[in-house]
Amino acid sequence: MIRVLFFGRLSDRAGIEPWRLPAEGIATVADLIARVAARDPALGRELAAPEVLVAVNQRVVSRSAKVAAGDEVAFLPPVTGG
Amino acid sequence: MIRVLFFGRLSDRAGIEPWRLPAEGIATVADLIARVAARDPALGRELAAPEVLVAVNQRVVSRSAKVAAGDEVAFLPPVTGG
Amino acid sequence: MAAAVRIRIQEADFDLAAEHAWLAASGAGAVVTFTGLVREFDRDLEGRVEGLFLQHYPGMTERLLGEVVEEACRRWPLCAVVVIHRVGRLAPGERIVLVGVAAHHRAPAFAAAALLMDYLKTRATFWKRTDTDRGSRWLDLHDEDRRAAARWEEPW
Amino acid sequence: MAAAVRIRIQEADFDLAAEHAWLAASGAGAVVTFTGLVREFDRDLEGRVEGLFLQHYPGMTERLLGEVVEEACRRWPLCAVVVIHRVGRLAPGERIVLVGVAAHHRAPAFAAAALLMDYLKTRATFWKRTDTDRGSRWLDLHDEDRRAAARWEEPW
Repeated sequence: MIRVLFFGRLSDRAGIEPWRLPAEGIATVADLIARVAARDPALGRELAAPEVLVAVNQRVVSRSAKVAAGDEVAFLPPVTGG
Repeated sequence: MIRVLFFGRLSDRAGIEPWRLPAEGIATVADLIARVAARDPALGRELAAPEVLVAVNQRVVSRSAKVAAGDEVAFLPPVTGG
Repeated sequence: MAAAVRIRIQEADFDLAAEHAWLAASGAGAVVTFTGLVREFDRDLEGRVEGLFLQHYPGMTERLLGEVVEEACRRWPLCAVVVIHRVGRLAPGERIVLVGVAAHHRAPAFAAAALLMDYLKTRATFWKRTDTDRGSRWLDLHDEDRRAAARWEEPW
Repeated sequence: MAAAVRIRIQEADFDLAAEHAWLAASGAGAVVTFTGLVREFDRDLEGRVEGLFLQHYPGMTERLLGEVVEEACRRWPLCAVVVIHRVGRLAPGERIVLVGVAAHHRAPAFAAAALLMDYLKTRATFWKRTDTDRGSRWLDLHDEDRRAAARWEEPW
């Protein structure tokens, strides 16, 4: 399984609980986004926005980065701390 | 009378109590410095140092500034607050 | 000597005097603190703020904060650094964040505190939602914050 | 709206939490404080500091501090400013000075606090004598303090 986290405005749509998605057929972040889009097209469009960063196991990566079972993938809209 | 104040290292020599000098014969700051130098030549030399500022009635002035009876004249070595 | 470092993410408020005493105990000559407060008005929504909701990414946030504090310690000789960032629901006027830096001289203390704040605003994984009497919205990063953070990319 | 201003010269220590609460009560979003402490070592005398003696010019100092706070308020939109400077005899580790600035945003709060400190160091009529185990001396202004103050002369 892949653990998927959504923050900020994305959590309004996806919820604050992590999603657990089967890893079968998912090799990259782009694959994962496609899987999310199949379940929720509007959320998929939000994840495709270039200002949304993606972290795999808490490291920011590109959308072509590899994803495998056991990974934690987080979608990060622009941060606003401080 | 003219009230004369000395601060910082000048107060080590002149004391922390204000001096009270008769105003007769004193028209400018330079005259006042000469009067002080007559009483204490070493202190007079210290007052002549260019880094020592002079304030008349709490406003920084040049050594050619006028001084009259009732004025407060202060000699200010470089400040070190904060 | 390595700086003493204290990084905390918490729902509770913090005790400013206690944090300041800890910073001062490092033997520093200068302590600079920045405190961010929930504003009463939202300049984008133009509504009266009823509350602020702060979310973060546990684990990743702590690591990022550790990295930026390390970066500050590489740039300047610091005695002690504290970063406390609150999460959860906050009311107007409440404190959100404390950044405190102790150093032997004031220039590095000011510079490090400013850098830490700029990075907190633009890099650390926090998200803010403002709830006003005209509705709720997740805040966007302001361009001035992007510019403020970018100045640290230049050689110092 | 004019900033709330509090300027004090006193022998007693100050209550940092109380001053901070006063700054925050101005409705600001950002509070920056600078606190200067008596160092344990004197870098010029190279002796262990037994105490610091602080003298000032009563009347003139208050006026100069008022002028520099006014200058800061002309340059930036500030909500509240506090300047507390202690005089008399202080022990190592004791607090000498507090400068606190509250503003809606952090950039003016940082800038105003830095300006106030630079002016305090170079313009206000305070004199410091360090008493160490190797003797006493009245401190000189450091060149870096002159340079720090000079930067505010440039157009901002």
